[in-house]
Amino acid sequence: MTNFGPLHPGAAAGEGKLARTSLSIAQQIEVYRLLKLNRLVEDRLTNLYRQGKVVGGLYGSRGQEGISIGTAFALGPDDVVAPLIRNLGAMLVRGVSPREVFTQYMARGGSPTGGKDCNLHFGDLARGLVSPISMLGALVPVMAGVALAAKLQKKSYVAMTYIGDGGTSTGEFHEGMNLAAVLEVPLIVIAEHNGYAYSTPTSRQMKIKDLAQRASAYGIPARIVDGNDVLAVYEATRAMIEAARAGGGPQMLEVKTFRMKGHAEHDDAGYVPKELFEQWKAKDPIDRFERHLLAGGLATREELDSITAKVQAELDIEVDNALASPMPPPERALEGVYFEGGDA
Amino acid sequence: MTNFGPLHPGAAAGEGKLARTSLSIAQQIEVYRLLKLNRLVEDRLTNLYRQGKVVGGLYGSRGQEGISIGTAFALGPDDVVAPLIRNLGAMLVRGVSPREVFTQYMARGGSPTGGKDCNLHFGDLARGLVSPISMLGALVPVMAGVALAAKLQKKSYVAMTYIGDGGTSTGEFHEGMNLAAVLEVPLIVIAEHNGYAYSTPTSRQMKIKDLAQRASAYGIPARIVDGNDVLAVYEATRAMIEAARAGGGPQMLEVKTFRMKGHAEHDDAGYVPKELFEQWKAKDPIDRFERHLLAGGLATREELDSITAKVQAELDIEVDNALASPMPPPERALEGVYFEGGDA
Amino acid sequence: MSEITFLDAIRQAILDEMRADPTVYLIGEDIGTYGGAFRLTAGLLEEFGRDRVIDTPISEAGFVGAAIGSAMMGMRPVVEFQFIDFIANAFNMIVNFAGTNHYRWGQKVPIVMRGPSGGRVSGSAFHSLNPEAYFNRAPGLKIVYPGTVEDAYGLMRSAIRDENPVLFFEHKYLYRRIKGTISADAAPIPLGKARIARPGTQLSVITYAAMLHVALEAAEKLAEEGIEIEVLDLRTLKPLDEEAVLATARKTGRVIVLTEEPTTGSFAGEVAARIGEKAFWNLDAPVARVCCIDTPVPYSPPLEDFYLPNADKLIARIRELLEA
Amino acid sequence: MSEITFLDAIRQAILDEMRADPTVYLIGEDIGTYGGAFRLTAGLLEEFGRDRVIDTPISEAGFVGAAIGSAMMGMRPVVEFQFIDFIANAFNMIVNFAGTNHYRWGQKVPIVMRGPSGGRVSGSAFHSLNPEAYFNRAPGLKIVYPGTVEDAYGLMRSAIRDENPVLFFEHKYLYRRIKGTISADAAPIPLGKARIARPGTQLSVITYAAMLHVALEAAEKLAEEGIEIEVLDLRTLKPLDEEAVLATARKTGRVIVLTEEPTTGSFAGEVAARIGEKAFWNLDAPVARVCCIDTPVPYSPPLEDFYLPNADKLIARIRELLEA
Ligand SMILES: Cc1ncc(C[n+]2csc(CCOP(=O)(O)OP(=O)(O)O)c2C)c(N)n1
Ligand SMILES: Cc1ncc(C[n+]2csc(CCOP(=O)(O)OP(=O)(O)O)c2C)c(N)n1
Ligand SMILES: [Mg+2]
Ligand SMILES: [Mg+2]
Repeated sequence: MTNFGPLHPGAAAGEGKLARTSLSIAQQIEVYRLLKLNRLVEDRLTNLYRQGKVVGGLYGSRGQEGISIGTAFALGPDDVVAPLIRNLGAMLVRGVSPREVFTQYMARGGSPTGGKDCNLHFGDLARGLVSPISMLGALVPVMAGVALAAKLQKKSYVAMTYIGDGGTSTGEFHEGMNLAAVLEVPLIVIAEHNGYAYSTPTSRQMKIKDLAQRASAYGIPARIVDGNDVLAVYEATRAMIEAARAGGGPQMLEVKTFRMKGHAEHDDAGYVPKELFEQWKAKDPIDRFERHLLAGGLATREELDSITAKVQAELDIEVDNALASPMPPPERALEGVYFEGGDA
Repeated sequence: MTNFGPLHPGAAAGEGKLARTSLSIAQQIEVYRLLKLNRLVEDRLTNLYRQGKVVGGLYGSRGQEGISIGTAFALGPDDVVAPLIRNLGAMLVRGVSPREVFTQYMARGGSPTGGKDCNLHFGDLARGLVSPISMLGALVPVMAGVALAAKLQKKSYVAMTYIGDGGTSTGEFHEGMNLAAVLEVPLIVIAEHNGYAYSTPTSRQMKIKDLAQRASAYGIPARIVDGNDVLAVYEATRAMIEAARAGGGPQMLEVKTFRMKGHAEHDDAGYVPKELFEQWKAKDPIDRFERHLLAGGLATREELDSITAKVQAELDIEVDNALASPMPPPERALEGVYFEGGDA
Repeated sequence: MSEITFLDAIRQAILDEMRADPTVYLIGEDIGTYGGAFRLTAGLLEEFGRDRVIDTPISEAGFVGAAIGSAMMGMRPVVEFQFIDFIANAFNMIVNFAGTNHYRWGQKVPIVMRGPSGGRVSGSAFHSLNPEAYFNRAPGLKIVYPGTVEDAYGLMRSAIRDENPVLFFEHKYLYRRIKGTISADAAPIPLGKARIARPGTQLSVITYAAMLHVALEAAEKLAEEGIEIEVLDLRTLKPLDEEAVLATARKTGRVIVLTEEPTTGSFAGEVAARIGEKAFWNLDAPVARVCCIDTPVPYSPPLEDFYLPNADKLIARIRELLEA
Repeated sequence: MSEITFLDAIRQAILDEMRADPTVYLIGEDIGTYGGAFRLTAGLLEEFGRDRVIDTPISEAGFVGAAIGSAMMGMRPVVEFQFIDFIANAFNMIVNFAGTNHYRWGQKVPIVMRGPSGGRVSGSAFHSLNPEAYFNRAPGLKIVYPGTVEDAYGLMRSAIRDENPVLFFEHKYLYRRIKGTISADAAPIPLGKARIARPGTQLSVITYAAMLHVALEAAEKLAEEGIEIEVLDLRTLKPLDEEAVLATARKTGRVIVLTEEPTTGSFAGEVAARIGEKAFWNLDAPVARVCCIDTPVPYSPPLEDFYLPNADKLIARIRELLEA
């Protein structure tokens, strides 16, 4: 039932040549832009955080951008995805603008939630985005339900969500995975194995080496890929989405990666052996993809630099816009507990 | 890590010769007495239920007695076990008297809970018995905690509990199993695969064939045995208890069996194909054990009959005693919400 | 029109909504093949098939979560808890996910969560729960708790049509003990509206569900002595029909809130607190709570009788307040 | 003696109990290596080792259950929820297992469940919870919610020594904002006893935790006008110190219950209902609740400020009641 392979060669190492891809050059260039956008938006947020402009905590995905981008890039327009707090990239792929992100993190009135909720806690079904709650694991049953709706409505969209190594220990993950398997719904679960749950190494969260082993308890097909190879992630996700769309039921993809910062900006990750950071720095997904593009002659240095420059220019504007935007009116706190409208 | 075998030959079939055993003849005779006691107590309860003497529902274990008896018989005096509602046999092995069971089911004042709780919902740590709550799955983390205490206290007792096929789909089962694995505590979980969760066949509860596959998600060693072979159950449990006691961490034993009645006395099990009942009747654990004793010349027909007669005589008395015993005084309802005593 | 039971009325309401709206579906344990532990969904699998009557594994958080996800995509799930006590296992999903979703990001979650609740059936601590107070504090939820056959029918239809997460509690003691008739053209009954079950002038008993019948029984008896008790049936507990609550309090000046739950932390406390704050100047006596004792639900009949309110206990308290 | 923070006081109490009693151990997420999200358990792993400071996987029901099991076997676990909001995932274990165990079969479960609670830190809906009302209804539990450094220390020591399941909430806004001194011979403070934080004659504000400081601030301001407010700090919410509650109500005849939670279904409602029933004849004005609005906790500061009670809102209500 469960099939852990074929393991992409890079899976263990997370280095070397990237996977073969079906993406056109133009698409790969777009992937590059998204990767850069993901990282640079987070760099801006880090600056804003240090300037005390971010309200509350700041959570980043440095080193894991290839996962958010590669997985979401494989989705179709009608598919629905529920990103976690480290999946900014998935939101960017679905068309979330930097302004939305900056205003959310700065609690502005013009943010997607109007200041009601924080950071990446927002969604928009028009763009196929579901918002998380903080309780880890909860999105798995909920997205199984999104997938169930597709099945009941006889529509072809699939549901996708993410779970960290830590999150796979929650009861809701278990109930959601098992239910999705029994109901045979088109759910794709991306399990990000990044070595830590806050300060807790995977070894203290579970006695198994691969998150994919969790899937065997449900009879859900699982595969493992190098999470720092955006192309491998994309191809594996695409295959799973196709399988799910074709009626193959839920699929689980384990991506091996590493969290290159602390749990959040306030956490200096002193508990992480320095060597690990060095080892994984060499596997940076963006650097590797850049090398792939240049080595393959898919893009020139100049082209890539101009992409980055464009992104930076956009972010200059969006940061200023966000900073200039007002806080919400206090009375808004009263609005929206119930849906008051008529049948909608 | 997970090791599903060696599968006892009888495991699939649940028929034929019983497993070799390390039990003495005297012990095997005692096992026989307990098996009979288990079944006959339940027969008496069924009669009492039909006479309207049982307060609330009645849950039986017909066809599964070999599991409760075989597993609990392998426990040491200091070990702690948490039976579920179908594990009357385990309680009898731990010294629970028929009178305790009858008074519980009839809500009498002299019952172990004094009328506060129902059926087999009672415990007594002096006899190494923990009471369940109705919510399935809850006992797994709790018994993991009992096992954790043994580890922290550097004592050699182990903890054992049961879970049905249905119960393995609960989040609490998952959290408890994973935590037990990570903390490497001496917990033995007996997974009773009896084909149904109430009216729901295993096929609609999970997409896996063996409950043992659940264990692979935790890196917990698992084995499968024929649950209708009391000796196989005993030997497998004993081995797992030894492994756990020796520091081998949690163990899971899947026992293949079949629920020979409805979910409870009120349920006629109309949803169960008649053939299944016939097939499994031939595998009745008590009949098989009886054949084993007689064929092996371990006991004579007369000896076995006199054991049964003794049990019946005891039950005649205990049923009458229970029927004659009073209901609790109403004001008792106020007592015991908190432990009021001093440091105990 | 023939008489039907409280249980039949709920089934009928679900049936009528399923026939009227293809997005309505049922999900829960043993609701299909078996028709539910109380046979409330009997026959529905046969009419609507497995896509609309879904038997699930034992995973309350799992299927409540799935119901939430499907509701966001345009479905109208009706979730059954085999016994409402098991709602505890879905607490996070209900309170944190369903309850806050619309407030946090504007996405509605039309879902009904229903199941057999309440005691007086020797169900002991885990098959007798009245969960209203556990959920009343959670913003974004609605709570419905009918006490008559007509309300069970009309309120269930409204609950299914509501755009918000609705907890619909069904007192199992009433399932087959009360009967009524539902006219072919019976309309949905709006959520959020209490009902004067019996008009009176001297004292108001505010209650709902099974206790409604205890209140009516007491009022009946006292009427023989010429004591006129008003009985207000809340029907919807959240949002509370404060207007109706304050109106009856102001009218009689004496109020007892009668509920089947431990007194401490009870839903009755919320009702009493509102009256005490907003109708204070109209009160001629303290607002009293007649609830259960502060213990888990005990099993043995003498203990459970002691635990539960009944007409005699209520009458005794009424007399005290009338003398006040 | 040097001043220590509210957070330090809790750590000190745990440390003192761990040194005094080898059966006391800690279990939760990131409490060992990391010392806890708020560093409350920093240094304890180093002193007591991994057997007594246990880092767990993310499984609240799992480790609460394990704590319960170990407590039955003679251990005294102190469970940390990284944020108290995650207690929702252990609701069944706490309410149904820990809460009912002693009543059902006589087996005590001495366990403390603690964690950072409360808002005013822009934590939004899932990092700002005040869960007291969700658990007040559950028989068998105790609930402690300190508001001063001294109480945090003394009540935590008593909570760990208590033979029953105790929920110990720590308002994170106070963690590093208030200071105090703990004498070397500081004794445990008994659970179940409220404390008059400020004596007064004209109106009583009954409160606890962070709101205690809002009440004292308001009382301070009003004192300048010669208005004497009594402030009662409940400290233990369950079992409630009814005697102290009724005493202050009878003394001043005017009461406001001030809590940081939505008004509907609030713990404040329980307190108000008891006063309204048992001190009615001593009241000169309605018992008022000053709580939050009935919404999830909003994130943006202007919204959260609107959501939360504060001294000005309290003073406004006090004036209304004094004019009554
Ligand atoms: C049910 C629950 N318990 C605790 C937390 C607190 N918490 C937030 S993130 C986190 C670690 C998550 O680790 P992992 O799932 O591996 O995701 P990662 O941060 O590595 O991306 C924890 C414990 C939570 N959000 N939900
Ligand atoms: C959390 C929870 N949900 C629902 C139930 C209701 N219930 C009681 S027994 C049962 C079926 C259990 O099946 P299984 O675990 O296979 O045990 P078996 O009855 O076959 O021994 C169900 C659904 C419950 N007890 N707990
Ligand atoms: Mg991780
Ligand atoms: Mg079963």
